[in-house]
Amino acid sequence: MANDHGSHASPDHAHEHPTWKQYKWVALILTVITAFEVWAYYVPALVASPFFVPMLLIMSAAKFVIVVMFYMHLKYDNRLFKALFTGPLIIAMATLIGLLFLLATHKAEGGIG
Amino acid sequence: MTGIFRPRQLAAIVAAALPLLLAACSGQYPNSTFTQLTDFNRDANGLWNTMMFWATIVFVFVEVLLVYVMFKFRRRPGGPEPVQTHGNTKLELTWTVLPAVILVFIAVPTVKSIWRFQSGAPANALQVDVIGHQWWWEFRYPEQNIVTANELYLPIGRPVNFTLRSADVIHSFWIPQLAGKRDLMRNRTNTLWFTPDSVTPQAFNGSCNEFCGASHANMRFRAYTVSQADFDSWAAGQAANAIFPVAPPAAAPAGATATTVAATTQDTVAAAAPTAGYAFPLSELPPHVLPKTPIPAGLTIADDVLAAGDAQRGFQQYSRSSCIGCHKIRGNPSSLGVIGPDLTHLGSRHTLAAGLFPNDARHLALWIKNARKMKPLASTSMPTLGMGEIDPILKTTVTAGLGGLTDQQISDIVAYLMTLK
Amino acid sequence: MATVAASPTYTDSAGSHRTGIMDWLTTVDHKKIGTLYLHTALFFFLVGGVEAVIMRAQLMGPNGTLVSAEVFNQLFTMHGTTMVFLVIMPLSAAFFNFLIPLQIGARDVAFPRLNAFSYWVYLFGGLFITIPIFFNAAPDGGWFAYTPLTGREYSPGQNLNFWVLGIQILGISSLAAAFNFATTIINMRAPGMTLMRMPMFTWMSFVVQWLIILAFPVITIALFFMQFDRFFGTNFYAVSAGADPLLWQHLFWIFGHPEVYILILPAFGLVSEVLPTYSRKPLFGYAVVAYSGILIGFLGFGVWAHHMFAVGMGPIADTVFGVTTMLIAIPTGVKIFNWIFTMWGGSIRFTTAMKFAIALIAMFTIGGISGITHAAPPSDMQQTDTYYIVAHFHYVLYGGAIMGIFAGLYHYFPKWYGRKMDERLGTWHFWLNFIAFNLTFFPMHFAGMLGMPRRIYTYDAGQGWELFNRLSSYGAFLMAPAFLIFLWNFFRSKTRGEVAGDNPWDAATLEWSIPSPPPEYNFAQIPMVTSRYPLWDITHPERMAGIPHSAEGWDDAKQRTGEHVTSGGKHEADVAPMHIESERRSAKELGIPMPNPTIKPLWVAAGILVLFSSLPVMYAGKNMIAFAMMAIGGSMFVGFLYAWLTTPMEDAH
Amino acid sequence: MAHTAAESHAPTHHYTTTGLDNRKVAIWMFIGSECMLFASLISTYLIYKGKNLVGPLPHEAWTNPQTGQVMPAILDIPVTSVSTFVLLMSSLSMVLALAAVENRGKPVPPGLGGRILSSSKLWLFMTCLMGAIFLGFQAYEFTSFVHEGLTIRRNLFGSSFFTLTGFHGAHVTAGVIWLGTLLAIDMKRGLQPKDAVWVDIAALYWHFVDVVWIAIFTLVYLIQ
Ligand code: HEA
Ligand code: HEA
Ligand code: HEC
Ligand code: CUA
Ligand SMILES: [Cu+2]
Repeated sequence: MANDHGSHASPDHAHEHPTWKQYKWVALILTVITAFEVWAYYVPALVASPFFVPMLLIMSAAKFVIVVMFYMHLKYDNRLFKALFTGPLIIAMATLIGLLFLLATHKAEGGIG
Repeated sequence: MTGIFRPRQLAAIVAAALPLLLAACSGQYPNSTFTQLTDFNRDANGLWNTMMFWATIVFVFVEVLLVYVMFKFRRRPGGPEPVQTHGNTKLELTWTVLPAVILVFIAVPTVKSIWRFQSGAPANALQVDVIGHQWWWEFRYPEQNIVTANELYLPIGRPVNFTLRSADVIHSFWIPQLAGKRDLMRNRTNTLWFTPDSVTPQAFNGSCNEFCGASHANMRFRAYTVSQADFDSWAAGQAANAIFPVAPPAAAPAGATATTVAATTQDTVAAAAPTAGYAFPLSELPPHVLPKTPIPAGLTIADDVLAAGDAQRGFQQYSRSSCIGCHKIRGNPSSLGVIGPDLTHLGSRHTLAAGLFPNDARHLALWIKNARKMKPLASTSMPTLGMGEIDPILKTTVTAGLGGLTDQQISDIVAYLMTLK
Repeated sequence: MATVAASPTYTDSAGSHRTGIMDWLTTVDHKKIGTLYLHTALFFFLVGGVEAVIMRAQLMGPNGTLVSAEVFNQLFTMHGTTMVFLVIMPLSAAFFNFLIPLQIGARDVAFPRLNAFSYWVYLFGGLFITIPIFFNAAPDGGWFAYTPLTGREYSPGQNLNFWVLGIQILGISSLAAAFNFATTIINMRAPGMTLMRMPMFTWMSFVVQWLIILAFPVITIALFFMQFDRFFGTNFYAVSAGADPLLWQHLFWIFGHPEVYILILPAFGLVSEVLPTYSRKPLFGYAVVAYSGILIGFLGFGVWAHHMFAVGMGPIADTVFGVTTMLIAIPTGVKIFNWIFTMWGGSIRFTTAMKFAIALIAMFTIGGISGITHAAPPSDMQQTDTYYIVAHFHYVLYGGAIMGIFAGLYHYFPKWYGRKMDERLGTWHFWLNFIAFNLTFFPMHFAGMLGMPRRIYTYDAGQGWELFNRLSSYGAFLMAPAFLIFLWNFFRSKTRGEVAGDNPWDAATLEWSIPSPPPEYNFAQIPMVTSRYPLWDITHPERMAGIPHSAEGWDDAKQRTGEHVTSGGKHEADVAPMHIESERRSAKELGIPMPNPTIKPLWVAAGILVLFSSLPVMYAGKNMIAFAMMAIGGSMFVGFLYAWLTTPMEDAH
Repeated sequence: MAHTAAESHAPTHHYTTTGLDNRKVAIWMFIGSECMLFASLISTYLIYKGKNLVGPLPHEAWTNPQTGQVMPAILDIPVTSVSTFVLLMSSLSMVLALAAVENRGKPVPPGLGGRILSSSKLWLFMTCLMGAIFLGFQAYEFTSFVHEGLTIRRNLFGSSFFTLTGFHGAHVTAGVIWLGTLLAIDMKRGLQPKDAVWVDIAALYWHFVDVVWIAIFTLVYLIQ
């Protein structure tokens, strides 16, 4: 089965982690994306456009993936870990989206007439 | 081996159960959901029958197979070592696909039925607003300008659309013989509609089906299906203000003011006849609609005191008691409360306190005397008012200082309330 | 080779364990922790059962006056909560603990002390939520505690505080245990025990751990919201501030529906062990049974709103949730038919365990089918919140989970205690239980469809429900003797049952290859597995001809344990090809390092209990005492946790 | 064979099926579980956004009908951007700390840069420090909101905002304590490559807390 044939080296040196060279580039990319996000927030034309929300979502997803892949070493580590993380993540996102649809119809009224 | 006969007995139970189900449609089971009285229930029953058809096949197949296997393959002394099978792809595919096919036969009518009853009520539907309260029902007919409680009148043949809301926690509105249930809650407005098109003038029980606190079991109501003409008469009666004392029809227009009322003398009362609209005849109520809840032990009122109740005195007593802070009687200018049920036409109702008791003088008197003993209530609802009674929530004894009423005063109020037809 | 070697006497096995009270308080042995779970859960079963019997006595006739509305509401709330969280889940946990390491050929779970911690948290949480009923202050909002009824505005008493905090405590226990068992199954399997060779019970347990890992965080958050609302005045469920009354319902059922599969899958796993053993055949369609378990678990996350068909979600949601719910019939049906075909062509021995397993197939099918009838929203609108639903879930919970667990208990008792339970008493228990069960719950189908709502403490005469209620009540009264027979049999057999031997049922999996009860280290040498039925490879090689065998995974194992084999010199090889171990030696003799007993997990759990108990005190207005309790509980928690983490688990050796 | 303070059986002497460390398998499952936890919190926040009966509100100005007072939109994007940046950078120092522990015993690269990069104490300290700075910003944010009238009881936004960000803050706090403990051990006896799993799981937790903030920053602060 899938999980059985992971890397069999001992965990102490299971994988060659990237080094400072890579880490600093990752940090730089993260900084740039964040700066761009905040900048976009202050451009009224952008905020008003229909692309604003998808754009922000994509950028934050990109940051998310970068951190997980490089800083959490998911790119280099055992396949098992990828499964342990992405499975739950998918269920969590599906649940979140489902909830947003289901609960969108509620109207806060306070009391009743 | 004894083990083999078990599911057979079960099959026998099920076989015996089917006729029971049929019998369930008869009068022996007055709250049965298996009726054909509305479009909703015909639809739901059609679906149920479809499902039962397949369910019976699946059930019989599984249980018979199980019994057969148990009988056929039980261990026999000296029997051969069983053939070792590990699986059979064709068989396994079969019992994956067949249930899937059965489910299609169930799912298609299900989906049709969902859309049929959830795409808005017919335009000509009668509009009824239902508001759930802990633990009673408020019914409003906005077109007819009616506010009433715990008893519904529905014209036969016309679709009725309920708008469902709640004043507090979640409740659920259900008349099993007419339709499925829908929840009532705050910050969300629900609807439910059906047409009582295959029904004679009849009385039904309804109940609350979402657990809503201490008296959830006691949150019942009644529904009457009546002819359009009777409905109109009832509606006209309910829409009118309460008239007290009841004056000759020509003399007093609806809505006499307090001063005129106070000035009226005893003989006008005697001369008056109540002008009420149609009410479902008490004599035609089937037994299951008449409440049989026993009166709690230790709660009494003497017959002679009760008989001596005087409506005039009662009117005045009522109008200066705490009642007016919670109850509304249109036509009685001091009675403006909105917390409790509208009492304007209390006398036209057949039941009391959300279907818990028959609406007669004794029950009414005991209710006023110690409502919290008659029905488990919250500290925010109808208080215990009889002098000397112990409030089951506050554990205090009611005194005059706390607004306590003597049996005589209560009897007077009862006499007054009974005139509100 | 073919027969099991003479079994050791019982005294011998008992002698190797210390049995004093401190031993139980400090144990980190998964088998003993399993035993603790088992006994505690049986105790709570009695509590939940007595609550049910009182309810049935109240409902025996119309307008019953045995208990008041307030008491009745506490009874059904606590009955449901107890049975779900304090009985079935812990009974399953008892089996997870006892069986998983034995079935996969491990010496312990991945985190033995965390395991002890889970148990103590469960015990404290269980007591926390149960004790108030003796003071007429038990939770009374139903087992799913719908808001806004359960908010401070409508339930100002302490009652609901015990529920919201108690379930939160129990959640900690379940989550800690789930991480532990999932890690154990992923990482502690013997060489050659690939996933597709795991015993089916371990498979189903694995799915259950995932359901817990993914479903419990949701209820944790939902409960935090409720706690914040009740204790700190937030507005999550406060309708007067505009909150949505459905938020709680959705969050609860996102947890609640996977929860019902958490309850049933371990029982499915147990009968998947029982049926092949007593049919002398391997499980039919092993792979499909495993995959269908995964599929049930996965689909279970997409159907939650079928508990909410009456709330008016609109036609789209009703359609989606109705249809996805129906889909679950497919993988479940696959299991049912695979079980029946496991028996097909077999040589069936009707032991008590087998009777219960077969009863599960028969009874669960009824519950499953009624489940399908409420998967259709228009039909469910007539059924929801009536006794028809009560019938459904008792058929799946009692007829499924409880029957399966009884099957497992009779089956594994010899392994657990070295002796068999009495079969004659077992037969009595089974029949009485079976008849009483059907008598109790079958009539509820009728009561429900004939209009009887659930959760009512009283109903009026003449509604057409009297007969069914009377039958149900008689049935419930009959369940009590059935259960008492079981308890008598259980406790008597521990010391007086027939001595069982290693493998009394001629079963096929690893746990039966070692002495009964197992020594503390389980396996003197870790068996190297070549197939799905390793023990039958030895005892019935002729049965095993048709299935694949391989030495997959052996090389790694040898390589990775090799260091140990040679370093000490005096040790035997740590791993060895599949073999039967009938000899019982001490861990010391064998040079197997065992984790030290420790009381720290218990104290950490106690710290949690004190922390949570401070909140009701605060609610009562005694702030100073509450803060003191928080300080004490907090420092107990942190202090003992540090002490635990900085103490090595094993002695240096 | 002496053991370090290991909860699990050390992999060097006990066989694990996958060859991976038990603790690492467990922490990844824990993170999976946390995904569901934060999904529930975030969905609640998003559902209640725009459903408030009273202000203050995150992105819109609001007039109090009673006092006639106009309240500005309450979120302070510049300040939060800075704290977001700090938290992001803490992830960098975290990976450097882990790398330093893993490479201990190997020859240190020449030069000051090499020495700095191989100091696990420095990077653990930096990570803790940045975590603490983030918490400081959050404390500042919370108090200023309370001054502007937004409490956890005020409205749906207040309840869901403080709970969501508060839960995240609690996670950061736990992380700072955890890393602080590792730092203390490092100072006392020096973390060795065999201890790297401890640092590794702490790091995974820390990064996860960071990615959650990435999501929160966008969903709560930037999207209006
Ligand atoms: C062990 C627990 C357990 C299990 C396994 C199930 C299994 C199922 N449940 Fe049940 N359920 C509960 C426990 C469980 N349930 C509880 C506790 C409640 C009530 C909670 C409360 O309100 O208090 C509840 C309530 C409940 C509801 C809400 C009812 C309401 O409140 O209105 C619904 C609605 O869809 C439902 C459906 C189902 C379905 C479709 C299955 C399916 O998984 C069943 C599948 C099995 C079969 C169908 C039988 C075998 C299959 C075959 C032989 C193949 C062929 C079959 C067909 C083609 C039909 N359940
Ligand atoms: C695993 C779960 C489980 C189990 C095993 C049971 C077992 C039983 N349940 Fe359970 N039940 C639930 C789960 C379960 N229930 C849930 C989740 C609810 C919903 C709660 C809610 O609505 O919130 C519920 C609700 C519920 C109701 C509906 C209450 C209502 O809506 O008003 C009823 C009514 O009859 C009932 C009855 C029974 C009975 C008679 C048993 C019997 O099987 C019990 C058998 C009893 C025993 C085996 C022990 C008996 C032993 C003794 C009595 C010893 C005697 C001792 C001395 C004399 C000292 N249950
Ligand atoms: C604090 C509020 C309050 C006061 C004061 C109060 N009531 Fe009520 N009353 C209620 C509520 C609430 C109900 C509904 C209780 C229920 O059925 O659950 C009720 C129910 C009733 C009913 C039954 C109505 C029906 O449709 O079944 C009657 C009659 C009644 N009250 C009369 C009185 C009289 C007479 C008084 C004064 C002497 C009085 N009430 C004082 C709150 C109040
Ligand atoms: Cu209202 Cu139950
Ligand atoms: Cu469900």
